[in-house]
Amino acid sequence: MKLVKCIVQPYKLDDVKAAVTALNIHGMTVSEVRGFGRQKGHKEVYRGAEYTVDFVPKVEIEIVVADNVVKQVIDAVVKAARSGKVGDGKIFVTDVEDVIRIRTGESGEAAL
Amino acid sequence: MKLVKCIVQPYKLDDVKAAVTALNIHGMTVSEVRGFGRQKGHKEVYRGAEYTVDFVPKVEIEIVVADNVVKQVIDAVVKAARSGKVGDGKIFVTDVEDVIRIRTGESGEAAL
Amino acid sequence: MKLVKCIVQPYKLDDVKAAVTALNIHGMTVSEVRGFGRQKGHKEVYRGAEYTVDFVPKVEIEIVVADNVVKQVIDAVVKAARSGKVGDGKIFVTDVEDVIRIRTGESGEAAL
Amino acid sequence: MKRAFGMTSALFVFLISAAGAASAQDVAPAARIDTGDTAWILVSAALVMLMTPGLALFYGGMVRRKNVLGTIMHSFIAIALVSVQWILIGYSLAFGPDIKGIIGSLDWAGLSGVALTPNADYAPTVPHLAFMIYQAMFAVITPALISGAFAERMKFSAYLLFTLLWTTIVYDPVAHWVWGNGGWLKQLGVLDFAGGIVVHATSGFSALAAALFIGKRKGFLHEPMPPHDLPMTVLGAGLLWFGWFGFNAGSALSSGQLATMAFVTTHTAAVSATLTWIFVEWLHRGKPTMFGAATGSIAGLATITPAAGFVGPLPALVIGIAAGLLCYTALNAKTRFGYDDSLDAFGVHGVGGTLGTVMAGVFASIAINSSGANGLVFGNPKQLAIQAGSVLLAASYSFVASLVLFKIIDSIVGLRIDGEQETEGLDISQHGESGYTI
Amino acid sequence: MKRAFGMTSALFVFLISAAGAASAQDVAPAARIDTGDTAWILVSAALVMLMTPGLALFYGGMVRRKNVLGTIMHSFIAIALVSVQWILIGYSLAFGPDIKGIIGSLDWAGLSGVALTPNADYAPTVPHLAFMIYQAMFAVITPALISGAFAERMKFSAYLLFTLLWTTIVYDPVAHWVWGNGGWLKQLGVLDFAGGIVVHATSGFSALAAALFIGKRKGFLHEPMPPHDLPMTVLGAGLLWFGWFGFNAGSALSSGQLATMAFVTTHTAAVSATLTWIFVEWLHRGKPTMFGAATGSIAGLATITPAAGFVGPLPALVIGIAAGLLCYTALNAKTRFGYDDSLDAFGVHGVGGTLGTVMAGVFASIAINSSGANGLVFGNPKQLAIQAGSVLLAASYSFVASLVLFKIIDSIVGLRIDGEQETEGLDISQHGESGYTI
Amino acid sequence: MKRAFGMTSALFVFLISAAGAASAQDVAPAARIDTGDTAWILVSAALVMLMTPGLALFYGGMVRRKNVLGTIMHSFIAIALVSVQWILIGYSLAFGPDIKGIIGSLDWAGLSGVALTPNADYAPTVPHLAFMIYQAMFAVITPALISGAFAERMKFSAYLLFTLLWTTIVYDPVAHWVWGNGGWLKQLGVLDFAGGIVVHATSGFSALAAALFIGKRKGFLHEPMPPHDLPMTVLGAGLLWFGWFGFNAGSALSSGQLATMAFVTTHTAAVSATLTWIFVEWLHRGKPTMFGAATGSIAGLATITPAAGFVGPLPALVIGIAAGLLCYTALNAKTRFGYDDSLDAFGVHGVGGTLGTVMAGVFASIAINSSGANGLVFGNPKQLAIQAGSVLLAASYSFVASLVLFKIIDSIVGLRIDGEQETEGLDISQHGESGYTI
Ligand SMILES: Nc1ncnc2c1ncn2[C@@H]1O[C@H](COP(=O)(O)OP(=O)(O)O)[C@@H](O)[C@H]1O
Ligand SMILES: Nc1ncnc2c1ncn2[C@@H]1O[C@H](COP(=O)(O)OP(=O)(O)O)[C@@H](O)[C@H]1O
Ligand SMILES: Nc1ncnc2c1ncn2[C@@H]1O[C@H](COP(=O)(O)OP(=O)(O)O)[C@@H](O)[C@H]1O
Repeated sequence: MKLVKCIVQPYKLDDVKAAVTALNIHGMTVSEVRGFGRQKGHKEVYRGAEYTVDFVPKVEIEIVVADNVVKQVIDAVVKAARSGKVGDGKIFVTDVEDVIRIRTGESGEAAL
Repeated sequence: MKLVKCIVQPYKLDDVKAAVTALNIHGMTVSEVRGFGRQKGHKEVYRGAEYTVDFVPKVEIEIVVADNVVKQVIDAVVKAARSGKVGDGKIFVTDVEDVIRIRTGESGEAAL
Repeated sequence: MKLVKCIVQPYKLDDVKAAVTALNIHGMTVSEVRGFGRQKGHKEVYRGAEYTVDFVPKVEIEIVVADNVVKQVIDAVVKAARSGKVGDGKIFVTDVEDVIRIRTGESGEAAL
Repeated sequence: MKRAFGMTSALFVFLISAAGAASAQDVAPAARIDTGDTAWILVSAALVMLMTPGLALFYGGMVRRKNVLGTIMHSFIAIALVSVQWILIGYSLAFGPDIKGIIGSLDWAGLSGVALTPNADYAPTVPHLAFMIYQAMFAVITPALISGAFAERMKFSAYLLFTLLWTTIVYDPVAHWVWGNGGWLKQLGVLDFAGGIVVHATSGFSALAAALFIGKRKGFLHEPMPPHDLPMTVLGAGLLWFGWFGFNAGSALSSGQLATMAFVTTHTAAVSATLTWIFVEWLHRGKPTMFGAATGSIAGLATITPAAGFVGPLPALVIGIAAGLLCYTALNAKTRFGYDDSLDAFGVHGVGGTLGTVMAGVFASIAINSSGANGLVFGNPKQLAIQAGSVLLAASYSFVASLVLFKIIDSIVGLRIDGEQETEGLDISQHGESGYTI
Repeated sequence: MKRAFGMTSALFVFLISAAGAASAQDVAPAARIDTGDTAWILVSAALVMLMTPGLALFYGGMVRRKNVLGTIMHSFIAIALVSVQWILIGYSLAFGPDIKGIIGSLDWAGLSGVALTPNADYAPTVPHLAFMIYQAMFAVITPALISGAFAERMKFSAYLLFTLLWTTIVYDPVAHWVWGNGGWLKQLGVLDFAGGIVVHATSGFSALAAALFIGKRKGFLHEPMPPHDLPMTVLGAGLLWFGWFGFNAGSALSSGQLATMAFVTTHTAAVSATLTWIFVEWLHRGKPTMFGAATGSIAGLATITPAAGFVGPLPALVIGIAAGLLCYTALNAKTRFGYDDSLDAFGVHGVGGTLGTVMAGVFASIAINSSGANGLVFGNPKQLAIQAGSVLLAASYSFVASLVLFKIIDSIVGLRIDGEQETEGLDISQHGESGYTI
Repeated sequence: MKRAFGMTSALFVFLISAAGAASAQDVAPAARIDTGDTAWILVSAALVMLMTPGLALFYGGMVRRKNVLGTIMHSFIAIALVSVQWILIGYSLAFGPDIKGIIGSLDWAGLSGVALTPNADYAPTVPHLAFMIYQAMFAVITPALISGAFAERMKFSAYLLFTLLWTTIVYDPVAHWVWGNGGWLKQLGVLDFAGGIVVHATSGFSALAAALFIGKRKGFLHEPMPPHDLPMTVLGAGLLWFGWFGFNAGSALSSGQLATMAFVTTHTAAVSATLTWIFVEWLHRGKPTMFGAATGSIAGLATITPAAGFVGPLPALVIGIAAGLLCYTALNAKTRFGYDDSLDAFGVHGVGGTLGTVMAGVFASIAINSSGANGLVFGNPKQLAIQAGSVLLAASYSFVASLVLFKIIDSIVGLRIDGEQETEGLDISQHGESGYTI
């Protein structure tokens, strides 16, 4: 199994979720993150003090899927999350050795 | 070494921590996440507008452990986090190539 | 490619960012986490009730880099994040099989 | 919708009569109304009204995020529910023509006959309706205080039912006994300047009944349940303190010397209780907390309430210190008894209100308020007995009546939300909304 | 900086004359000033001032985190901008010597001739300047109410321009028509105790114009846009409610019976609207919400505003129920029409203000306020016609004038921020700051 | 606990005498008390009390999350600590029988002889105790203002010690010089209507001393330290503004023309300063900020304070503009000097208070306040000299005395928390609690 870790624009979360569930994948874990990359941040001024904020808000979506659907998932996410502007984000694919469903103790793909 | 990534119900955090430390493992990293899966979300209404919230709050617990204790850790977590209800969560196991302790520069299992 | 996952003291974030960008690596993803380890937590009292808080605030910095620079990145992070005190944090290195840049669809090192 | 429309039409019958009453009012001479006194009572009514939103924040900050709206709602909806009850029957039950010293008659139901001319028995220099609305704000906040005891686990429908019944069978009668013209405790000569018995003892002991009856929160003493937003709690404390000047000094029902003395003693007790609290906490726990300071200030304010217009500034200072010591002890002892008075409604208001009522019997002086009485230190131990007896009685009545109410309501709609709803929180389970977005 | 210094010097010319005027004031006898009435008006002015920060929080909690400061700023800056306009010309336009019933002259510009002695036409027992500053607070909050309609998407420069022009060509004239000495609607005998027409109908219908003209927020009905901090909204509602006592009861412009009646009816309508709202919501949506209760209270307060000093308590109770029913329906119908009145400025203030003005024509009674009139239920259908006609006219004028203003401003500076800025949020794009840190 | 009990018994000695004093009070005729004036002073006292919780939020929102409670605590505990000192000795030192124009005697310690009858020297139409409690609120907020300078790094024990000593050796004497009957600056004819010297200059220059003495925060100018919750800061500003009407208009010590004028000038300066600030910021930084608007309003309010009852509305408008320009410049220059006045207590209150005191010497007019004086523009340059001299002197005294106090306290308990505690934050290190849960 693979962990498909997608870092996308926050306002794209719903679209990505829709695209992934459309593939009959009904599980993902999301967290709020801050990204640093090509996309430029902005300047903030508080009374005298000026700060440049290089970190921009992103959401990280972790989806663990069976090897055979990785490709489809990636394509679906790319399609849903793309706006064409710098900052659209990245997808990282890593290997997952095992998955356990806590409720049942099932493991492997059965646990997904 | 392995990274044991556990997604559990927020109110189970303390129990999981206790179970893991009972195995003499004294390190973990926790973050607040939102999960989507079989567990159903709920409906919210704000003035006229209705939203269905499919994401439910979860905590993600990352524990890096030596290969030989992975099994015990998983069992301990499953036992501690299980309520038997849909939404108890998942455990993902991935391989970790190296670990470094920043304070000392030690690496490998010694750094755990 | 490798995912270099660094858990460091929150106030070290800017230093780490500077150190990494100095290596011409212009991308990372950061999230707020809570850590449990050797570093001791503290006691809090609310009216009658006493709690011991073992989780201390940390930031997790995820940096995906090409294999050949992993070593430099680790050294840079260790140097920047070290204060010598317990709680400086850890670095976990895991393998990344593929990276996709959502904006362009590029994959592999080209996507970094 | 039908129901609401029903209410509407039902009310139309009142209208003409109401307007009639009003016209009757206008004929009467307004000569005796003092603009300064009236301004002070109206301001005080507004200040006391603000206390309930203040309480909403004070309590709201103490609970877990998932319960913030449900907790705030307890106070907010009490403003609406109790005010309507007050206008329709409550004011008449509490202050209307006396029936055997026990309760007011329903002659003033729907405010009929409650005029714009002063009622000499209650406040001779302000419109009777000003006194009515000022008192309404007291009726509103009292049941809201109780909600601290069953925070994070009560069904909303049960809460509404309880509040409506409680204000009718506990607050209104007790208010009549102590403040109502002809009330039997008033006849007895009990001193309760602004509600140590009527507001704090009744709500505090009902809170104790609630905590015992409804049981502990899931995970109590096992999971940590720290306040989710203490700055919100401090803001609430600040608004409560501010409003309390209207609560206590406004109870002089006129602007001048008595209002001034009540204002001064109120502030004095609040500050000495606050200081006492943090120093005791410092000695006992090693660190003085902001939460402690806020709690101490409310303890001091609750405690001085019955005595505010009867004692001088230095006695008030002492009463504040006593409040800090006793309420601090009560809160810290609580865990030993192991009941879950979640936001310490009993520990602060029950204990403080009782202490203050007794203290009024110790330090009251006719030199301060000629319409009051002398207390123990001025050679009148009898007053102390009256005070202690009265508060004991009102507290017992409130405790028992509340237990009965809880039993009844529990059997009708069920008092407590189920375990899953408790895990989910009041906001989503009871109200279908969340306090915050990430 | 130049500009600012320019303003400074420019103002120096006024100074001596101003002081002159002042001295003129001092000579005049102050005999007729009543300390109680003056205390009440000053307190009321402070209370109404607090409503605008209250509104800032009420609205601020409803938007997304990224827009919290920009939303709060809309209200906050209105205090500054409109107050300055009011002192320089606004007060004179609204209340100055009448020109054909349409507008006040500029004779009182820069407050020249606005003395510390009472102005018998407006408030015979308080300093004229007290009346001026009290009215200033009304002028301030009115345009701020509109900002709910175009929340999260308007350019700040456009907002400033709109507010300045709107208060000058909409608020000031309408205030003159209804309240100004010689104002033609006043002559006509319209009843608007505290601003159902002048404040709520004008802002509400201008809000509708705004929502229609500026268009929907990006992602409206597609992305979820829940309020980011409802406790903040509840706090805002609490402060608004508190301030509303100054808004309505203060409009008696004296302390006594009329202020008392307005105070009582205000609270009564607020509570009955709140109860009505949650029960209707409960029946309609299955759950009563805290957000609904807060919204209902504001709907009740807005609706009773024009009637507060003309009706009795029970009619006020009915008006509150009507407000709850109608405003609830308006908010829920909104989505069907599909325009984006983001924070329901029209649904609450436009609908409520209009309903209340009409209701005053139904329930008003000279038995309550001899300087008022009888309404429908007291045998005077004519008053109902006057009320309906006046509010219709003021609403239409506000709607049209606002559309014109938006068109003009849009062509000058552009009304709306671009898509990327909208994604980024007002706080960063318009103000270069963030409301919170993680 | 012992300590607390000790205090209790210690206080009992006072009691009888206190009651005695009180009875003495009652005999005296209360004829001269005006209900309207008294209502206004009591309301004003409540308003000024609310300013300190308001300040707690104003400052609390500006710091980092980990310091929110410690920062709020600085203001909150000042209410308690200073009020107790005020009752026991402070009021007597500031307003008691004069000793050589320098200080009040201790004859009024423990409020003995401070009666419910008016004190003709201070406020002839309200109870003396009302004047006392109103002044108490001024004493409370002044040291709290200083806390902005050493935010996020001072030891709590050191803060308590400093506040107690500072209020006793700085605030009380300076208050006596300027406002005390027989105070030497008062004799000199200095004008300070509501505390430009006594409150803002003293606290502002002590804040400068604090910033210089305690040193920069760890990571200052290296790590970003943005405000953690600006809506909280705006709420604080709103409450401060609201309370300021009591602060300035209440200083008329009566309800009527003077109170009205002070109310109007206060609001006028606040709004013109706010507008000035955002326009200057817009020109200088490219964007107008909400934080800037809030800061500007407080700068305007602080600056008008000494002049509020001596100048007319248009001069107030100019004073507000000057406040906006000068304070803005001060805040932006700060970083160049590189000291860390963390929340700009000096930049706003030191600069504003001084500017306002001087401005009073420019624009004051006996036409506005016959018991005042004419300023420069009315042909009396001497007044300007008196104002400048007085504020310079009070500022210098405050600066030096504060340095001495810091030196002493630093050597006794240590002024500053250590590096690790600073990293951890005040909330956990000093109070063992956290402001928020995740
Ligand atoms: N090397 C990296 N490691 C981890 N996260 C990265 C890396 N590079 C980019 N990211 C994440 O992807 C986001 C988008 O990257 P960015 O370079 O801004 O735009 P784009 O992907 O369109 O070129 C960043 O905000 C960051 O969160
Ligand atoms: N394929 C997946 N990838 C990532 N996270 C998942 C996946 N499936 C489930 N999860 C996480 O596990 C949580 C529990 O899963 P769920 O299906 O709701 O219950 P259960 O695990 O008991 O069947 C989800 O809320 C989500 O956070
Ligand atoms: N086994 C582990 N798995 C995951 N995270 C860990 C582990 N051990 C430590 N950590 C993270 O590293 C942080 C620092 O570790 P700690 O033991 O406190 O200090 P040090 O690394 O200096 O020995 C912890 O707060 C936690 O977030």
